[in-house]
Amino acid sequence: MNEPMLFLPLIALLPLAGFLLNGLFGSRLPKALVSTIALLFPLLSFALVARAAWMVHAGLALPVAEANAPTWIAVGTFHVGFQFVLDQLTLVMLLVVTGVGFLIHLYSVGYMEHESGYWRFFAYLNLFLFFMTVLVLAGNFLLMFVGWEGVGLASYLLIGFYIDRKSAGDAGIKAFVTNRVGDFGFLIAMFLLIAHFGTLSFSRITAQLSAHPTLTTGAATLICLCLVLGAVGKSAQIPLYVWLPDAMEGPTPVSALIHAATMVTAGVYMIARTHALFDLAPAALTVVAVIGTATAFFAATVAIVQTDIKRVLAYSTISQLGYMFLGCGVGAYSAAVFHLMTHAFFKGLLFLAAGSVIHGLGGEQDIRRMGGLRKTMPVTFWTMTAAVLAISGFFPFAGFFSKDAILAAAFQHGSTGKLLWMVGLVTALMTSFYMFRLWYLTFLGQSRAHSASDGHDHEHHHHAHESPWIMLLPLVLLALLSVCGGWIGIDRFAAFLAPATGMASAAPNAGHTELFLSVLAVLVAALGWFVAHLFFGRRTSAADDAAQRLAPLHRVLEHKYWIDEIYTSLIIRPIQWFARFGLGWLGELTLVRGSVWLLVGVTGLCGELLRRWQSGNLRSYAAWLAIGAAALLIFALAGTLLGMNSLADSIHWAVR
Amino acid sequence: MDGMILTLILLAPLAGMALILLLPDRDEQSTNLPAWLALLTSLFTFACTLHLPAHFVAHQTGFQFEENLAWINSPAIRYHVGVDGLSLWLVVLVGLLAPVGVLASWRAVKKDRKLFYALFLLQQTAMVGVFVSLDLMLYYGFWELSLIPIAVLTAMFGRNLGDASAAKAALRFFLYTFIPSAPLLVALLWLYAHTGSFDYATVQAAIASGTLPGWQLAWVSVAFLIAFAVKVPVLGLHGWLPDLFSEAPVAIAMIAAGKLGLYSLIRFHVELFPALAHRAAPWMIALAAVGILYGALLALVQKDFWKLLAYATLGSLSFCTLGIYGFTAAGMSGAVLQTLNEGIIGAALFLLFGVLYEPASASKLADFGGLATKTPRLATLFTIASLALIGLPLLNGFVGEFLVLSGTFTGVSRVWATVAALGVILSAAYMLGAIQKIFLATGAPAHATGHAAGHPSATARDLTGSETVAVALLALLMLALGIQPGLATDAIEPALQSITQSLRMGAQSRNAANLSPTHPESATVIASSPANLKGGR
Amino acid sequence: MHLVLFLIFALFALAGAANLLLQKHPINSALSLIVVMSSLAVLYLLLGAEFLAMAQVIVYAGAIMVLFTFVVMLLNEGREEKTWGSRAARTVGFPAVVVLLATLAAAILRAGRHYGMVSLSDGITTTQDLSKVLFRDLLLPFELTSVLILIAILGAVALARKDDGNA
Amino acid sequence: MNTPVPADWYLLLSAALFTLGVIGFLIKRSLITVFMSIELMLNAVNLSFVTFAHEWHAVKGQIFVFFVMMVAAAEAAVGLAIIISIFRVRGTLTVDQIDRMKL
Repeated sequence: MNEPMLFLPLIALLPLAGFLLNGLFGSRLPKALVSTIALLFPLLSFALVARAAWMVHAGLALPVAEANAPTWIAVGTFHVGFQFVLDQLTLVMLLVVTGVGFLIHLYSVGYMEHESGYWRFFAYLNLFLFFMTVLVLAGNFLLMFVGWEGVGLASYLLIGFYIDRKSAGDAGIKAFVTNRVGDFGFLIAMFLLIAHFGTLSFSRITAQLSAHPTLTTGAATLICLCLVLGAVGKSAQIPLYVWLPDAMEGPTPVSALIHAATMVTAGVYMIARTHALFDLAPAALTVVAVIGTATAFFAATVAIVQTDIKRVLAYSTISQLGYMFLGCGVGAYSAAVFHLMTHAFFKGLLFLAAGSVIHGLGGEQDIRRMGGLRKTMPVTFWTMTAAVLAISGFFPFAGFFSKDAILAAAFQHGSTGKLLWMVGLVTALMTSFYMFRLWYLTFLGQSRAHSASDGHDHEHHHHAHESPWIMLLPLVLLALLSVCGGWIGIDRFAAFLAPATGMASAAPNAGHTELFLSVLAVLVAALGWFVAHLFFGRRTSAADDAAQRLAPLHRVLEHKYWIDEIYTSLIIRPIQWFARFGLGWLGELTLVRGSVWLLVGVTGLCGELLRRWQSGNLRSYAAWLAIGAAALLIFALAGTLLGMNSLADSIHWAVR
Repeated sequence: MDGMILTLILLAPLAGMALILLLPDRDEQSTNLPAWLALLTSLFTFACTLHLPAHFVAHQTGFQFEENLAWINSPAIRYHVGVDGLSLWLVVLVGLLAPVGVLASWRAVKKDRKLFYALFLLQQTAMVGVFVSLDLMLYYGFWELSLIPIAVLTAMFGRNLGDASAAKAALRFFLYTFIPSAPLLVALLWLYAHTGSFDYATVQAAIASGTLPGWQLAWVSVAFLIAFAVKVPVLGLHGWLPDLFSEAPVAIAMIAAGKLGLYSLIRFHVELFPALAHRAAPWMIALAAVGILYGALLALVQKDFWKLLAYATLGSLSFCTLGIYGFTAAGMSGAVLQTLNEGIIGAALFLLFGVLYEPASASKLADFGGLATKTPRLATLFTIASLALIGLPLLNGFVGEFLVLSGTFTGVSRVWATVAALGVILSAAYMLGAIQKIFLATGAPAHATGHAAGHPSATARDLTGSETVAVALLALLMLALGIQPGLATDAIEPALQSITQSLRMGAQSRNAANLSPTHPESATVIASSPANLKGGR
Repeated sequence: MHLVLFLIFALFALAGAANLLLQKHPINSALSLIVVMSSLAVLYLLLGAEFLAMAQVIVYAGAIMVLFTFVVMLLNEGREEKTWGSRAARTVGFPAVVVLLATLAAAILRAGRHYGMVSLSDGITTTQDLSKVLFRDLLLPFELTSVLILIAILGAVALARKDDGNA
Repeated sequence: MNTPVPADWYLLLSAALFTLGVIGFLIKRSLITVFMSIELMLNAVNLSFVTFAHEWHAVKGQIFVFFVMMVAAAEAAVGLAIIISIFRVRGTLTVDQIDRMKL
């Protein structure tokens, strides 16, 4: 085959080179060189992706599988290679990952300027890009798992970047371990796939499925549920979402790149990638849809009362990921991926803008102590506004198109679909509300740095300043994308993706219903804005009143339903107690170590008895010697005495 | 050269030992001459072991580099050595670990250096001997010999000599591993009495022929199994492990567990008694799968890093056992690979923990904290080794675990494989927890005052140049084996083919045995049928 | 003649051995041991082992016993003290001795029927015969004994040397 | 006149001497006489060696005795040296008082 020179491995390996250079030598290089390296390699990678996109545009047929992929594991009949495949889905993901990734790298140069461990940060960031590109380029499950675990590692390293903060380390571990729970599901799914297909290659599995669909629904459901567990872990869905809010301990660009734009969407990508399996397992799809909807709703409720700007955004991310799951669950994979893409734009932008705010305020993250930043940070304000409008789903911003596509698909998805759609719509209302709450509290009104109850640190607003251009440039570019990113339209997008994700969602839309739903969605978003305006825009005490009137509810939301505490006391503590007392004391001390001590004790006792025998008195030795000699003699001469012939005979006789 | 290389590998450490013992006593305190000699010897030996893979004919079953000389005529004990794909890399591993061990002891051993390094090299010979012996009695000799330096060195150079717990740990280890060796010897003699030979192939053929009395043979195999299972150790028989890890000198602890027992399980239990191994397999699989969880759970709550390492090791060794007794091609390859991995990762972790432990003799996790900035090289390499241990893809631990688990899942039991896979979650929790407690901020109030003089965090040092090189090489090895496991598995697979072939025979006879459950000994009886005889040999 | 000689020297030997046990002073015991050894030398001669008889006199009765008497005199221990040290020696040792003797005697008497007679006219093993075997077949063990004796000398010197504190 | 003697008489004498040696080991209290008892046992064994050598016309039986003498000489040298050093440390040769291996 005419190998189109796409250099697929290079797309992944370039960031790896950046990681190695910075990781090994970064501590000794000047900052400028570190950032050059860190920017150059992702940029080259992006350039390769863009070139590939251009070639596709020019008519290159997809998918393109790399020929002669090097072998990784080959044992018996099982064979897995480092195989990279480019298809439409991968191309979209790659554009998002490397494009948004590069912008965030650029932004980080400004944001991390004054941090120690500058080189380390960029090395990790490049490492993340490497694993993420491997994840999306992978041609088989195992290679995908490499990226899957790898991004988890990069996420762990970056969350715990501030090594002098215990909370950062805790959050990193929490993220990694929670992800591992998901990875467990992924592993089991892979084993099931090996058992059923004997291969882990996407193309072979798909081919086998289409050739003779022998896979039973039960088996497919089992596999898919395991995969869902993996996706739920990575994409922070119920019940494994708990790590994502804590992950905000990492530097803000990390939150933007990993915990909003790219890594957390890997679960959605994975479901879209394996849709051929999911299509055989409607039950699993229902689970996905229900999980997604529940998560979207649940996270949105929590986001309403959060006061930390990054936590609001974190719960918002969880909620939006729930939408994507909903999209996957109702079979609208392309809509989910579409939302994934637009979400990457506006959520990345939101985080970067939030970072810009935090940066400008010298580290302040509490929105109750912000306000009035519209004038001091105009560029940030306007880009943020674009993002808020986008996420709330106002026409013609990007979020409108993608969210609308998902909700429409849900609406058309049978009777349960209607219910899911309802919940989704309510969630949209809340989304709009909390985003505008954030917007009002941060940018509008008067500065509240002085009115804060404890009144610590009055210095912020004297320093409040707009961020440097290197941070603003990504903001502006992402804002443009947040505005225009959806204009391509779901129909064209779905048509492009169809070879990779199937045509299931691209049902002929009933024009009137579609229009009605769209209008409804915009109205709901507007309602959300309006309510937010009532509560926060006019600086009445309405918000506090409401909070007081609904005190129990407010408390529940404020404490995030005490989910963390419940997990700790119902899962983590019992495990620790079981390990410490059940295993450690009962099993280990009494049985295992006990048996050793018993053995040693018995041996020691025997030794003690024999020691007494060894009195040290020569004459008693002589006596025992004599009796030993007598015994040996009798033994040896028994044969002679009994009439046998030889010593050997008598020994033989004795042994028998 | 090929004919003598194994003998050279066996003799080189002994020669080094002799040289060290001949050194004058008086320079003991001032110079580190014994360590230098030991290092040179072990490097030379390592170079010799590298000759093996370089000239090994891959994809060929049977033993290579064989040497078969008459030694004792009656009883017929021969000096018969050779390696196949199974033992090849283990020999290299022992060769590799010896210089690492010497480096790890460089600063830790301060007195009686001559004795320490002499015994250390003796241990190396014994371990290589275990891997290359093809005569059962010769094997037994090396097996016993390998136990002694561990016990002696632990008792004499242990960490807590003051309260005599080192001596106790040494005694426990010695008794616990030595006592099962007695039935092993009896079993060996029984085999000799019934086959007239100690030669591995002869005995194997005799057992396969099924002419040996059945129930006695079953007991013989049990004697073999227990002796090895203790040495691995398998769950339930691991009582010596935490003690030894806490007390033994680093260089000794890093070689005490795993390799010898696991290799012996494959070679002298599974390959020698295929039919009986089949009967033991369900138990061993259950023990292994539970052992993975058990080790991980206990590692999770340990407060002392040696103990943590001990239970982590128990977990990863259980992976090997699981793979071996799954009898699947993938599982066994994974198990052998995992044995190598455990050796490499364990060595790195032991060396690093040793560096942490040495300045203040502190091993409580809570005593450390915030070392990442102070000891960056240590922290980086420790993180890499930990990630390899918990099975991050592209590092070696993952491939082994994956092969074992997938082999178990697809070929043996989905339930046990799932149970074992749960260990994957927990391993991340305890290793990352350890990293945090040692290297990252702990947030504890003691932290502020803790940097007073004498506090472990204050006295901690970073790796020296040679230590960095050693661990970095190990880390590279982890990466290389993680990306190209074929480096090792290509040689391992043909060796395993012959095993799985004999196992298939065992499976046949087991199935036949299952048909007549009233006669438990019928397994061997049926294995003796002429059809099987022809099929096997 | 043979019978007479045998009886006389056998009696000497037995008496000497008994005296060894009965005497309280070591020097007397040593002297009775010399009697035993000398009698044995005669018995060797009766058995035709002329070289061994000479060696017995020279090495045993001569060199070794001189060493013994020398040490006895050097240490000047005097008479034995009367102690009853070990119960095991009495309760286990003496029955064992009885069993030992009984077994040996029974075995010898039972097998003795097949043995021949010893008379003065039997051939004598000359020193030449002996040395032919010793220096041809057993040269290496013979040479090794010289090493053994050398080591014994060194050992004796090392052990008996007075401790000066820095040895 | 030339009455032959049965070979087993020699053997019986050897057994008797050996037994006396054992008894000596058991009852003598001075280390040095215990040592003499050992020599006595050795001599008793030598006698049976020589007897068997005569009986079976085997020169090697005598050679064995020769080696025993060599070893006995070496043993006597070392043993007596040990006795001397024990006496030096303990000041006594009574076996019942020397029942500790450590000094």
